[in-house]
Amino acid sequence: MAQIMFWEAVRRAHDEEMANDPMVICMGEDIGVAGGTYKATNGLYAKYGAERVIDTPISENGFTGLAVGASFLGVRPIVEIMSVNFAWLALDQLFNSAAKVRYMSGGQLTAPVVVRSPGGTAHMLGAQHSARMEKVFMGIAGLRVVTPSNPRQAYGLLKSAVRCNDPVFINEHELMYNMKGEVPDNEYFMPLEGSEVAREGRDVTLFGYNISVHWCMAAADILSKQFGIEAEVIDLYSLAPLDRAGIRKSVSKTHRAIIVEEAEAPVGVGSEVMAIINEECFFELDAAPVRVSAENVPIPYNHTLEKAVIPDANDVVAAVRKMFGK
Amino acid sequence: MAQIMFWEAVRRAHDEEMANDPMVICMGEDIGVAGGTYKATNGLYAKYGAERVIDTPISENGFTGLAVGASFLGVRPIVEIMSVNFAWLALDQLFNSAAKVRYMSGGQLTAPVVVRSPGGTAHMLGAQHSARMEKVFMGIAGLRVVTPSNPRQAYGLLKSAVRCNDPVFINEHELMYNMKGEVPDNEYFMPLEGSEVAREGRDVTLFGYNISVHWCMAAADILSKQFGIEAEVIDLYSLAPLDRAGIRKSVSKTHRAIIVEEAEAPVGVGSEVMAIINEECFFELDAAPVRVSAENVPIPYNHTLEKAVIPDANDVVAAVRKMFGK
Amino acid sequence: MNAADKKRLLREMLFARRFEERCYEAYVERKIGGFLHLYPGEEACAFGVLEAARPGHDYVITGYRDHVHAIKCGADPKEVMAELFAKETGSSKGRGGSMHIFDVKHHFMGGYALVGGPFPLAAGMAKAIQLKGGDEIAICFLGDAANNQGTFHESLNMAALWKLPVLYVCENNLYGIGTRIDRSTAVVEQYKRVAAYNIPSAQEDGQDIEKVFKAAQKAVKHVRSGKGPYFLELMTYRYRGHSMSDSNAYRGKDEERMWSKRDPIIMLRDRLIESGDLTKAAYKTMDTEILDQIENDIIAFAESSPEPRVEELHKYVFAENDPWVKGAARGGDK
Amino acid sequence: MNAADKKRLLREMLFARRFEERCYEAYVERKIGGFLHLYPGEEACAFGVLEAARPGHDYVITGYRDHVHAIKCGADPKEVMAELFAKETGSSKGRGGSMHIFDVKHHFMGGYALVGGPFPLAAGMAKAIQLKGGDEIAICFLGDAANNQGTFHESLNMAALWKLPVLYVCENNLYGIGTRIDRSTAVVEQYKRVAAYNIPSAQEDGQDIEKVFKAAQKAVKHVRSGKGPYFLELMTYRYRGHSMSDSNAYRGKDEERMWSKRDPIIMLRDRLIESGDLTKAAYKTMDTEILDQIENDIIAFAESSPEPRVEELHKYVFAENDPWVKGAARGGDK
Ligand SMILES: Cc1ncc(C[n+]2csc(CCOP(=O)(O)OP(=O)(O)O)c2C)c(N)n1
Ligand SMILES: Cc1ncc(C[n+]2csc(CCOP(=O)(O)OP(=O)(O)O)c2C)c(N)n1
Ligand SMILES: [Mg+2]
Ligand SMILES: [Mg+2]
Repeated sequence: MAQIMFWEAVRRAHDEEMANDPMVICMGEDIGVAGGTYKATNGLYAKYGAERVIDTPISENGFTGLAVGASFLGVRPIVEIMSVNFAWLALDQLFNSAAKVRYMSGGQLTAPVVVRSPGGTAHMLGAQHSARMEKVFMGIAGLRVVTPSNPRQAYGLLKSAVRCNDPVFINEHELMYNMKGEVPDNEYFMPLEGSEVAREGRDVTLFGYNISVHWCMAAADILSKQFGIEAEVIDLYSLAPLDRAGIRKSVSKTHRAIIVEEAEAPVGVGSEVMAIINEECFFELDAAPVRVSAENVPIPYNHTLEKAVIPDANDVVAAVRKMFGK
Repeated sequence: MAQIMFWEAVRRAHDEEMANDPMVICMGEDIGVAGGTYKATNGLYAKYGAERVIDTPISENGFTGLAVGASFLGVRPIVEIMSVNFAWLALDQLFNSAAKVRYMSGGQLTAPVVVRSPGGTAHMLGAQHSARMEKVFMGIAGLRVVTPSNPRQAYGLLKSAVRCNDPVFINEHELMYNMKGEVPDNEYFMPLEGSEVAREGRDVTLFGYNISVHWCMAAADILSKQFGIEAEVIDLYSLAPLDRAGIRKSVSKTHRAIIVEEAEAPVGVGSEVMAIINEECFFELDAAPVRVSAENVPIPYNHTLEKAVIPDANDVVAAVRKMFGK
Repeated sequence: MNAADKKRLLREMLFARRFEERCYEAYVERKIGGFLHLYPGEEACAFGVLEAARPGHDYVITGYRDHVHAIKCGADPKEVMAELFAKETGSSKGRGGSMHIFDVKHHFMGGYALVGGPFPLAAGMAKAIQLKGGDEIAICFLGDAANNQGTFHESLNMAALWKLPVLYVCENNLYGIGTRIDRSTAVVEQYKRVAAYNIPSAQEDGQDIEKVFKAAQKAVKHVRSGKGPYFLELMTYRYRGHSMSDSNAYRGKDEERMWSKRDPIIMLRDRLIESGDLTKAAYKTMDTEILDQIENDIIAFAESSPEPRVEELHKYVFAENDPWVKGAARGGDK
Repeated sequence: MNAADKKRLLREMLFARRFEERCYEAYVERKIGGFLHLYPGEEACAFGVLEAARPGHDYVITGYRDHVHAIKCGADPKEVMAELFAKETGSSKGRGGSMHIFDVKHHFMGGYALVGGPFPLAAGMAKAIQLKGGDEIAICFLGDAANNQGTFHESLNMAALWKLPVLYVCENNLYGIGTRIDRSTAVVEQYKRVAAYNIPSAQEDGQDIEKVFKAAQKAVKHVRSGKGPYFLELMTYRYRGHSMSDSNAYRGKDEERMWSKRDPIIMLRDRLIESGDLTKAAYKTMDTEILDQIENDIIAFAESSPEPRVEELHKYVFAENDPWVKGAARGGDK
């Protein structure tokens, strides 16, 4: 198994799927000649040509809709939205067209389109470039939402998403493209639904996804070493649908749950996982479940403020300590 | 106090605010000459003229942004988005511009714009005309979201929204415009934050908002008469921010909570209220809180299916009975 | 277009007219629900254009006013009516309704309810055709008011930029619901707007099917030959309100009368009678046959068909048993 | 424009150039964070247009490449730099950053980071002006690639329809990040696209401030006289990458060299020297003064200013103590 960077894993999945099927294309702003802002399509323009690696105008709703229309005829477009903040402009085509067409056509038409985009708050990008939109995507019937936390998932999920017959949104993260991790040398597909146990533990479950898995892992380390608390970390890489069975299983074991999300709390992953816990295993709980979320403000430019908005491993540790009265 | 229809209440609020302040204008598709799809602006074109009652092109993001820009200079636009489904197209300007501009300008610029729109599933309008988007609006820092359940609230909230210096989204309902209710004869402003006790009870709290308040009230009636269960009904007319104190107070009294929402469950009002209950008064609970939500499917045209998707009073009764084992 | 073609088209248009009128009645009888947008007055647009194209082969997409386009593409009118009646036998299995007729086997790729939504979808289908190297074209019918939507601008730019084989047909009936075109649109001549994308275009009388056919032939030829998109504006009029809830209060009776004199069906009928290719009696018979067919065949089918089963409520949300969704991870290093 | 004006403008442009160059350094030193988009090469656009308008009075709005526009409107460069340094004394109190400079008291209505976002906002400000009856105009600066966004189409249509007093200035620097205009846009001459809205327009050399000034005078006069919107396309070039992370790898060195020969500052300087209104020595002094001012005055201020306080994190989300938000319901029947 090779250690590669997150962007390399995404690039490799693109490359393999494009080599495998001439109907796989990719499109987005500056993904062709320039190779993509985060290099996820680097070199593909030279390899597959302008017909299949398409630099688009700045027309997010338009090119997303164009990809959806192409997918009606069996093309498998991978759309990159340069930053998730621009996806606000494309929700019409993604939700109204892609997510609904199978249902409203009585199963005749499907939109096997993949849209991937870096979400999350990076570094001092300000209010209009720091949205965390996963919660918006995961509330829409007919759309799958996955969010890889490491290069292996990024590779394996994109591979499956391209082949799946449903529209899939892949929520990546600007701060994670240079993160290294092991990716199988052989071709590898990850199931689009499910969750992964990132670390086993018995005392409390930390639920994370995407970047917050890393905060959870760091926190679990500190908790084990400094406080003798063994935290289980569940990686909710599929946000729609969420893995109810996986959530139930872990909470039934640890009896305590903390959900860690990068986004502001209202109607987010945290509240949804909490609701699922309440529905699935309320009487297993030994403590009130807790959300560790961002402050509910537009993201400030100033980095001190920005850091105060977004949670980190210390916030997770503090939440667990509070729960245990330690 | 006069009994008037919901649309008349909205119309009256428009009329009074436009008479009071020449900077109040309204705009939207077919709101002028035609008086609005649901008559919310009926007669205003004749009274205030084309400069202030503006029929717009079909350009949702454009005219929403135009209203936001006008609000920068002290104009107080009331934008009607004919159906909330079209608001997907306008989220960019509503969220990226209106909701964030105060923060990112360090308080220099504000966007006192009101956007009102009928959300909800009406009658056989199909997947693209039946969205319930309240959960999308309420996750955005900087935007207020209110949702009236009766003509008095519709009137009093719109009046306050027009004068408030923050952007406000008002979520109305297509099926409620002809609903009658008492509205004060004198001018009346409702606070934009808070909740109302629609019915007092001691055994269980039913949380509703907008149309689901009526399902809760009908259910409470049945529960009282047929099962001797006294349900308290809380009307969460403010969705952003939600009234944490009001939620805590009621649950601390009844120790049981059911949240009734018209939308599909994932990341919705139900999950958020459940999270708040977990955070505010977990140990007051005698039973796991329950969500009564729509099925997680695009809305089908066929009415039998449609009814199967959207909850009603019977579903609320069934959920309460299950909770009480009756 | 020879006389036989014209007679066939007359019959098709008359059928469409009667079909839509019967929908109106069924709506009043509450057999049809939701929003219902009817096509009477505009028939020459769909029939003229699609006659010049290859319906069933070319990919067609439109808005919510979609029954007639579907039928001309090859959709079984029984299934279309059953869809309106919300039945399992409907084109979209009762899930779509009037605004969402689909008949993918005849390449009718759907009616969509968001104004402006089909613009990029059509460009996308054209991109797929181009990629696959087929000789189909994509045809997108939409209204005049839809052209103010941002998707129009974005899609036409991309279509021109990449020379996509897509024909945009603007059915200009002068209104978007109750708003007259000059009250919403700075440049009312729609075919002039597309110069902004360097897309060739034409404006034509949308009430005269022969003229529409000719203009469409030229347009289709352009697009099919690989020269890129084309924009055809057809001047037309809808007789009824925008949808069933609209009374047309916003437009003058004079205007309505003027347009009713230019009825596409009457005009073609009279021409055929004048040329001796049709008798009044034959026309009458044709009409009776159509009315019978609609009643005995189509309505009867729709009425007697079963509703979808509630147990199948969750069908069609996602692909069934998609191998990439569940099950163990595949592949990877051993 | 007399010699004194020209000399003042030369100084202003040179100041802007040095200011931006110093930003570059500060970014490398990690004093400035986030995305940083610089203006060198394009100075004649902002200065030429705003010189012909009434900065501080007219309402100006633009994208993320916004420092220079703010300064020409009257923003204190110290506050702009402090904003970039993320300080409480910054124009936007350290909350906005480079892409979100605001100086509302000078009617600089902000920099926005979503491409195409300011189009409708500018039309809205113009609507407000029209409603209030003021003699201000709204001026919207945006790039060439932004014109492919749907908001362009929607906003220009409304602006034309309602004759709004808004001037759209297209700073056409031939690229949207790394994509050359002809690879994203079917009609590359932007001033021609607006015929689709019946908006008068012109294209002008954006490197020659005298030409820009003249063209802008005409444009401003048109808009201010109540005749509706105007669209001015200025052909220009950015010397640096799109933002700090861009190396310009996608464009040829020849092209870069060609444009650097048409530098707006050098061209004006040489003209003034030629006409005897400026000496080389005076220019040098001017430059030294500017560099001193930037270092001793501006950077020093930004460096020494305090950061925002974390306790004030929630300030500016909502209006403070707005009477309509909390408290008992008011009014109603007693
Ligand atoms: C995005 C969106 N905005 C608004 C509407 C409401 N609406 C439905 S049809 C229509 C008018 C469309 O007019 P036009 O494009 O001319 O088509 P016509 O109905 O005349 O055939 C409007 C405003 C909608 N369905 N979708
Ligand atoms: C809605 C949106 N899409 C994409 C981007 C990313 N982006 C930022 S600037 C830019 C290019 C804009 O080019 P142009 O309008 O010509 O302005 P210039 O930078 O050349 O001044 C792009 C694609 C964005 N900020 N917003
Ligand atoms: Mg029309
Ligand atoms: Mg540019």
